[in-house]
Amino acid sequence: MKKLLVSIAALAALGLSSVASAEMVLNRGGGDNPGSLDPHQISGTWESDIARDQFMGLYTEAADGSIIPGAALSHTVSDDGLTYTFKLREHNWSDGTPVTAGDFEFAFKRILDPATAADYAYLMHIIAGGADFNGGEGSVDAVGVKAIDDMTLEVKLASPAPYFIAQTTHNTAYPVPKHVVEKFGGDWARPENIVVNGAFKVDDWVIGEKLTVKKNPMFYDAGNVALDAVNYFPIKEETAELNLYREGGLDVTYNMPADIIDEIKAEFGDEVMITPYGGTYYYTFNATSEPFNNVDIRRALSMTIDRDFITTVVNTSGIVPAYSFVPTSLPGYQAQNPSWASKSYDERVAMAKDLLAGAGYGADNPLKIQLRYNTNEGHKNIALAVSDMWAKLGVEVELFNTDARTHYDDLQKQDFQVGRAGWIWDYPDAENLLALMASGKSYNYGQYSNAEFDALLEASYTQSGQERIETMQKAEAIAMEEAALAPIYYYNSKHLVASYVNGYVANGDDRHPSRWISISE
Amino acid sequence: MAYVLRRFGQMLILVVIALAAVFSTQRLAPGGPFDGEKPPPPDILINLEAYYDMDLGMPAQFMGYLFGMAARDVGANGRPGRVHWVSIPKAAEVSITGSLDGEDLGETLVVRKWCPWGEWLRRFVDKPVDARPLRKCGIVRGDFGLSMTKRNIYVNDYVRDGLPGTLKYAIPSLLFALFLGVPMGFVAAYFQNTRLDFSMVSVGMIGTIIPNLVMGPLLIYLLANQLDGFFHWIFVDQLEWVELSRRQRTLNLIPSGKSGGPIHYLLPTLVLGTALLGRIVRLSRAGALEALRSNYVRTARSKGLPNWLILFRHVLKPGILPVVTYLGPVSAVILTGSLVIEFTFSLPGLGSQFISAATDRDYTLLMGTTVILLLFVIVLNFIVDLLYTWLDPRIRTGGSPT
Amino acid sequence: MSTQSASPVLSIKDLTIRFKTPDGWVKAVNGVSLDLNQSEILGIVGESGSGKSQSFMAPMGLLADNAEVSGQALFQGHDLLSLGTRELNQIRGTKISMVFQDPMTCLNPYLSIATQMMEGLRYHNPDISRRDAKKRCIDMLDQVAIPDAARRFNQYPHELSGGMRQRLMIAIALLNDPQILIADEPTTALDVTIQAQILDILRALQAERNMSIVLITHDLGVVAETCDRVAVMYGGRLQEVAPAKELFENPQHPYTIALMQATPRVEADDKTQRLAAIPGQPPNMRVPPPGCAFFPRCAVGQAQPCSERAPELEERQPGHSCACFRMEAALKLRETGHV
Amino acid sequence: MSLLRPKSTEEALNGAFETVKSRSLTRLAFERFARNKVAVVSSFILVILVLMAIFAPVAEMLTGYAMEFQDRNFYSAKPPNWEARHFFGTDQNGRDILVRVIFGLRISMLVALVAATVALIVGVLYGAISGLVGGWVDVLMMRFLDLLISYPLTLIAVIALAYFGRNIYIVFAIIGLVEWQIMARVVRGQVLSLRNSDFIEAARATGAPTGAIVRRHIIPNVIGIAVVYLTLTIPEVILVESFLGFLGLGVQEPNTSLGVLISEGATRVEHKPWLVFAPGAFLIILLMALNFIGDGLRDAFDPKDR
Repeated sequence: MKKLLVSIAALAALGLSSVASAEMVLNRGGGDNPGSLDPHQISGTWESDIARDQFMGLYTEAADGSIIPGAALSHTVSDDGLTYTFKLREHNWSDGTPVTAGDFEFAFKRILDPATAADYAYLMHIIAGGADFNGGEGSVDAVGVKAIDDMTLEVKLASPAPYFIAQTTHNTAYPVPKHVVEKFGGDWARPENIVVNGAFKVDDWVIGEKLTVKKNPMFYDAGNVALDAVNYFPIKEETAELNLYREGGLDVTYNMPADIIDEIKAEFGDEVMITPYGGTYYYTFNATSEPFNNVDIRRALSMTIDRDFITTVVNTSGIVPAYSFVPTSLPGYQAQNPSWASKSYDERVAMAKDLLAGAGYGADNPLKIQLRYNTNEGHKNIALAVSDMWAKLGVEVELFNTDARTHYDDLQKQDFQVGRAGWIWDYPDAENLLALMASGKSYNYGQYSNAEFDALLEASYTQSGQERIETMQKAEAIAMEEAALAPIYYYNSKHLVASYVNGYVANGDDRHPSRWISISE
Repeated sequence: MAYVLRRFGQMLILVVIALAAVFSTQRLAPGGPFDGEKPPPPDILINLEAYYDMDLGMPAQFMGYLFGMAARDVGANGRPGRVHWVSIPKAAEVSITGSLDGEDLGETLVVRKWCPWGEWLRRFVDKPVDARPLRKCGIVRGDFGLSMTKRNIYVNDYVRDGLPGTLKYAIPSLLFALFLGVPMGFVAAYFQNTRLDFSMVSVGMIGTIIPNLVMGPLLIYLLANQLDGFFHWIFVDQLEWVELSRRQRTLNLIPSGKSGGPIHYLLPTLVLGTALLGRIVRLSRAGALEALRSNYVRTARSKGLPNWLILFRHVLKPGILPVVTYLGPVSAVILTGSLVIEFTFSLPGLGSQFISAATDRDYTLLMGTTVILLLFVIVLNFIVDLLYTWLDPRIRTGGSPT
Repeated sequence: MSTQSASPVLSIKDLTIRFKTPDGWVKAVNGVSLDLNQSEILGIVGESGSGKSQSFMAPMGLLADNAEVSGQALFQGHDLLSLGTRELNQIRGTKISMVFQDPMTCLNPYLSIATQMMEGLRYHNPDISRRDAKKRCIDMLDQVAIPDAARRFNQYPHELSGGMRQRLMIAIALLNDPQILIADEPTTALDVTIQAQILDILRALQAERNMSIVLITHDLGVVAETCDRVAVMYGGRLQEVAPAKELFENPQHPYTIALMQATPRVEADDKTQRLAAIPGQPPNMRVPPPGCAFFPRCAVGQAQPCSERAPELEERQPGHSCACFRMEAALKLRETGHV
Repeated sequence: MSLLRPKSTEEALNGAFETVKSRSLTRLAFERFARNKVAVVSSFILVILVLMAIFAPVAEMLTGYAMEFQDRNFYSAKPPNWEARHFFGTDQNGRDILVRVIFGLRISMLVALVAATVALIVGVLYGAISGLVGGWVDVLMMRFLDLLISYPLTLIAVIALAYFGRNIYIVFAIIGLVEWQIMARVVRGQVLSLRNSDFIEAARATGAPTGAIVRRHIIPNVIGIAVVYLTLTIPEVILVESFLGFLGLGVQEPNTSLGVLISEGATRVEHKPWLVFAPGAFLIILLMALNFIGDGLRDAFDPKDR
């Protein structure tokens, strides 16, 4: 018997996970394969996580997500709120050359340059001349960004934007090493050529397996960066990620299986971190086609979605029911709920039946609609639940599920009746969400259009401070009352964070730069 | 030798036909590579399509994909403008065949940067050369182009990193199925219609019947979690031989990024291997039965040879023949990756690219993966043919296999 | 010519073989007793299905798995029928070896001739060196008159003609100097000219090696030329056993007589005479008749003794025994042409 | 005058032995199949499954839950509980698993049926013609097969579903398209070895047209191997269907198939094992039955098997 036990022990040792190496290494769930390391040519949150570790914008985030000075030490704003002047910090690129205001000017102009074809360039349309240049009409000189000298950068805005400082933390506003981009062109961001000014620099990238970033010794604050290296593992399937976390292979996960939250909480207790995330999951109605151009139909359908049932039973990951489109977690903004939001569900069902009857739909002439969603377990569950709720109204619902590309392509072509969609703010400001309901916008899938709403939104661009917020709140109230779209719940970010990981602080933007993270034994 | 050349010629034609087929039909699929939750606004979309030369006519794009497009001048508004085909004749002097409508070559000539002969072209063209990125170098020069959804990843990168990942679990699975399946098939044939025959076939059948989708998580649950928990309980809690924190595992069967040791490929091999096992057992059983009933085995018996020698020498080759025929095309599909295995065990590999290429409408990746699968199919068919001639001498010496 | 007194090399005693099939038992051989003497060529003659092949497959252990065998087959003091495969393998291929009917399928198409020859030789005497073994094989090929033996040695079976393949089979069988060679219809699949060559080779080798041969065939011509002694089988039983000359000159069993009359004779005076075919069909071995198996087709058979009891094999003259109740009627019929 | 007096046949056959009944190959095969106990039990099980699939609504009455009914108090996958007549528990959306499995069985069997017939008809014919005709036609047909196998299945599925709408028959057509390729290759291999055997030469000698040769000579000989492959193709087909379901390109909600049910339950085998047990058990029973029947048929129809 002894001999058997010894052999099993030997076998066990073979598979022993690696002895804790001297280096402090963090293993993070990476979500998906990053498409590129060039901060101007990425659009996914999993890609911006990696860019955030490699680059540092004028301003950057602290561990808790609050904005702190980054490449810029300070900035001054002109009284008309249009001109920002930034004082840069003395720091170098990872190849030793100093970071200058010229790099920022080159970067801002590069992302707006049509040839770069950056997906997210529209975020920088706030810069004077940016929209025209990016649209191919204006010339590059008209763009309102200029390096006064090596250490000062002046940026002119098209219209006052209190959120501009927050936006400088976004990867669209990251600097790029001018001398490297000019030398390597499109290939400058490949691991062998890339030069960064952030806390980490890519060391090795095996697509589909692992992307490793090592501490950048030239980083100005390298001394306080605890981690020596970070491994990103692109694991799309949540259950596989969960198994790997349980295996000790991951210290932090990118996501969590939503339908077994209770079991996971039971197993991992306080390692589960669920925080509200700046975004809303909603159904959009095709306002250009029958019967959804009729406000009553839209309101009837929106009010009979039992959001409490969805957020407590269908999806138990602690998501918050949404009645307004702008998430309640947005600081300084009072979310506008439609009038029926305060009524009990049964009252709402009765109201809805009258509205439907008023529009000529009832038992004899049932309303037939097609509810579209893209292939995903969560979307399917909610769609089934909603179709059951509407069925109780006498509405016949046909579910139609396609892959993501077809889904969004049809939404943009208004080839749908009711479609599932979601929007996460690019920067914490209501305008970024309300713009989705302005008429004519490409993201306004349902092409809802209301003159008063558009006017109010337009006006808000020229205002600032509390007055601007009031205007936007009035605009949202109109849209919500007219059920431009049916918000269902506000997103939340779900992570499993091992107990020995500190510096991974919950925040509304779900941004966790590795710079602040350390591992205690 | 002529035979090999002919097969090589066939291969080239096949690759071009396959590419043409996929290229022309992939645009039929609704939606494009840039549709998504946050699609780029219209004017950005135009830039993106220009970046990938999707604004050109279909034939031009296909030519560009096959032979590489060297130069595209920069339009007035900074947008990529007209195409100049730069082809390099043998004598290596530059001839620009695009029509320049009388404009002198004064514009900046945009040169392909990383295509090997890009550097070379600079020496001959005295104009200031704007190293504006150009995308393609063409399949003829071994560049499968830039992925449309992952802006900085080339299809070549996917293959360079994905293929080894896939082979690491595909090859052991194939070998597992072969080295277990064939003997099982022989034993089943030798003890035909006995309990042993029945049990061999049903053991094989387990793999084919339980889908990979279920077998994966089932094995993870049983082996990686429960069994591991059991070892953990014994060695760490009871015997205290090994000091491990609760979170560290003893067997560590699940591939964790940290140590990609061979033990991590045990579970995937079991899953994929058993899926193949059933088929191979059945096929080698049929082949072996055929041989055991033959006269030449009776002759061998009359020579007083022991059973193991008869099985090993006389029955081996006819027994393997049907398996080889079957494995030809099938192993091509397996060697290029199985999405389910990669998905369940979060293994790197090509399998997921095959599927995501189609669902993401990543046209260049789609064409790249199709060509790779086709190359595998052709090469493996060729190997099967070679195996055939080795196995069945009658084919080699012109006789017909009776 | 052999004499009766020499000790039998192989003696089969009361051999019964039956096969278990879904439709019931098939009794292929019931109660055959026969001795094979030293350096004698014993011919076994009978229509197909008479059990002639099965009788000698049994001692070699080559019967199908659903066979059930009783009786004895004594060889050098062992009863072959009761030996296990391991012991039987010591005898098969070394002391007794076999040649089969269809040379096209009896050689493994996937293996070279060299492999198929050497394997028998080197398994049974492991200490032989590769070179000696090869030399011995090539010598054997020469002995069976295969031209250019060295080149043929490395070829594959399909590259040889039917006749050459049968010679190869014989060569393989004789490699280990067996005492007994069982030839199961060796010439049936070959045309006449090749047949003669094969038979000459068999006779030459038998004489030179002083071994005994069992020649199973349905061709009386082959038997007449080659065999010392002949046993006629019908319906799984021995009907008549006699020295070859004696059998052809003085056939006593009605079946043998009918066989003789059904065979074209070179020296027959009136060649235009129609040959007499034997009416009826061979017996269905699933339900063997209680009496004499030949009774339904027997010209002289009478219901009384013939259909009740199977006649025993009695020795009429020295070395010539026959199993028939109606001996006199058969002889009278043979002389006068009618009963 | 022959020496022997020919006996009259009646007299000769006076009950001495009964003649062997002549039976056609199919009767013989049927009898041999009937003796194979396992195959008979399997076909019995198959009949039960077919009946369950046809009378699926009965299951709804039995448990009182319609297939798409979402039981509010049994939402997000509750384990089996007998009082509420959820015998196999409920799925993520509170729908009764027993009822969904039976409806899923219906679709999975349809998939198996369609794919089997396509694989048999197209595969065998394609392989037979390619093997028999030989020459450059054979090379052309085989290379076309190489092309087909490398063409991305997912792309075909997306295009077909986009242009022909989302009904089930399109899904069947897509699956059918995939599975006959292996059958064709195998049948070709078999035909190649049959091609120069004597009876084909003889048939050719009598001037029989290729079609007749294929129908009368090739197909009966190839049936054995074809059936073996059929038993291999069917599990493959059901897995392809579940794979399409997994990608959202398969069967549309609210109806479902065994494959889809299993792929949904697969990742939850640790926390909610009942999600995958019921569909898994049914699928395993179905496939085992089909496999054993296939074996039984193969052994029964194999002419060489005495």
